[in-house]
Amino acid sequence: MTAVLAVLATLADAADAAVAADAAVATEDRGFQWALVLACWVAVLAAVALVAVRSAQRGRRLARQIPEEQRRWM
Amino acid sequence: MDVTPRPAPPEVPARRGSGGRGPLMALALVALLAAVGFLLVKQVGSASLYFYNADEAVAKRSQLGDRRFRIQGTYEGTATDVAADTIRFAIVFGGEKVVIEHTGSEPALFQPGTAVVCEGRWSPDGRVFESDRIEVKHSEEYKAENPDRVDPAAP
Amino acid sequence: MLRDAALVAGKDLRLEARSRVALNQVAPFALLVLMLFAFALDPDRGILARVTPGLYWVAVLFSGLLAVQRAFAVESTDGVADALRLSGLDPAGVFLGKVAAVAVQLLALEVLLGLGVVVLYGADPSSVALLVPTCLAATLGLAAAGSVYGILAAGLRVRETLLPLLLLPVLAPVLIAATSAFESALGGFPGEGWRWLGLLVVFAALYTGLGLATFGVLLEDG
Amino acid sequence: MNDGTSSPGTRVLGALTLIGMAVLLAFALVISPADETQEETVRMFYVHVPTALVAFGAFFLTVAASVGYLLRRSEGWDVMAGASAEVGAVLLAATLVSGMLWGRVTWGVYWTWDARLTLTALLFVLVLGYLAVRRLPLERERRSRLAAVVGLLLGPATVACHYATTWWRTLHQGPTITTADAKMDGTMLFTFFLGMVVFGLLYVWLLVHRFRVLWLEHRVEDLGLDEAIAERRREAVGVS
Repeated sequence: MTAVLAVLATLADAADAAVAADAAVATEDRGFQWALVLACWVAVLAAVALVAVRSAQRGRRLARQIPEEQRRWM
Repeated sequence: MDVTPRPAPPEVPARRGSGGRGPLMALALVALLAAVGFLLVKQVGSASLYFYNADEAVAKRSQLGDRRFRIQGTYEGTATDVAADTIRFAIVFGGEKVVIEHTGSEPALFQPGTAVVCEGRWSPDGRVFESDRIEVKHSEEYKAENPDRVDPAAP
Repeated sequence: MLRDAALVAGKDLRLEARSRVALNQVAPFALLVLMLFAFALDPDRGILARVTPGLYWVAVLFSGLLAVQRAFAVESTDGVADALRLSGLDPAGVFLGKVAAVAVQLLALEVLLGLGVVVLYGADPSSVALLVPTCLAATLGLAAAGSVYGILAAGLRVRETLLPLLLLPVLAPVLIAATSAFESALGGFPGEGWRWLGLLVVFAALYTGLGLATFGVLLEDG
Repeated sequence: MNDGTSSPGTRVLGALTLIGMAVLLAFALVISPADETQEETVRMFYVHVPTALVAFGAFFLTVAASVGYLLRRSEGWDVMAGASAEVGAVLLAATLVSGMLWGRVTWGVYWTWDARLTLTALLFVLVLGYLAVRRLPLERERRSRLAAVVGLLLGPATVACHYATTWWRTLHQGPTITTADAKMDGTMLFTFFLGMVVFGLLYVWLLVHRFRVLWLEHRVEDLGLDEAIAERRREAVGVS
């Protein structure tokens, strides 16, 4: 256990430098984060749009086969 | 087996349509709800364990042996390099501190103060936990970032 | 209802006893699955020992799927389903009978696979107190869910592909819970196993309840 | 005059949804602040959580409509159950995709087998199975009956999925928005509620359209059947 504590003491000594390094990495990562965020939104909205458009096309094709009076409720 | 048609008992209502379905449906719903409720009571707090907390992992060290499992705790202090792609750091949970030796890459959000889940096993001597996968278990709290603190070097 | 169940279960088991399809085809298939796993993972004895519970239940699941398909193929061919419906038997009784027949076959299969696992993989079945109730609860869950979906898919042209699609995700909790219970039983830390057993019991109760309530609807016109 | 599945009502709903989506995008991507620890990736929260919750709601409507069908045996309930499950499946797929990307950057992994993720995957497969049953080439009344029974099962799966983070230990974080106190910054909270409203509107809009498409499919089926019967009659008359 003492060995562990000794190791931890050394760890603590190195703290400041590492925090500075971490902050630098974090700011560099922003571009990557934005890319993922945009990819996420684009993927979701594109998928929904695709489903909506295909659904509308199918609806139009089906509606043509049905006489007007049967779908007056729409 | 005798499958010749026999007259239905008169008290049995017709099987078709909405009549006679009511009691059975109610039974189904009650069964579903009861089962879900039982599940809730049974499982709350007990857990099918995705991970052990650091203190549990220490308490069960001999029982776990060289089994692979996941361990959870808050990353404290800073990591030091002990080999080419191996780092050593400590996690804390429930008053117990566990030293992790991790080989491999770390996720982007791996920073002091975050809760992490490490996957691996106790080393043969039981002193350190040898991990080869770190997952950051971030909290469910969201705070607006303070621009002054995050980017102190900005002009 | 219970008398009807006994009638149906007796009929199915008698059919099985005479045709021996489970004995001659499903059981060899199950053992074959065990052997294939051993071939695939052979070089590392450690791996085989660690994953024994998972392999065991995957083998049970796949051969159980065959047993369910078989149990309901029997109904859909010779118009037995119509006969059952016309006979005035209680649908809940028919369901229970089906579950009982499938469960008996599954239990026989599990004993066989258990022997295979002990002999081929070197598993240690000493913690019987947890293993046996786990098997019973898991079997009841498998049989109940299998019967609900079996009658649903029976007689459809696409049943061979539809039944696994519907049944396997539903049975995933059974696989997870039974595997975990076995893991803790074989690994010598049965404490956690009992919680998983609880989950298996919940699952079995859920599907038995669902089957009792909806079998009439599913049976209505085949 | 009306050549598709839209009506004045759905056009208004659609316009509201699109405007709302634009406002939501502005709030989610520009106006709302970055998070202290997660930084910009928190912007995936506003698509991930609302789609998940709306999808769960959609499956509950499927369950309710399935019960309704089993009790009343009316076509409306059946079509409602199917339409809701279809839209819910799309939203749940969106949840999975956004969750994987979000997990990659915050947890460090795309996927892990904790209770929440496992149950979500199972729920998705269950819904696919349900939709497969709805596509069976069967006589409609029987198909609807089978679908309704399969649809009932989405209920427990959805409940378990929703409460997975509370019932089990998971890598996935627990609920942020609870009635007691929301552990969230004000603008972020508003953006989240806006997201709920917008994805809710999107769901209702798509639901109405899918309902009508499925309804039309049934009418076309009937039409085909009527024509076949009429033809058969003509043949019979011609022979005799």
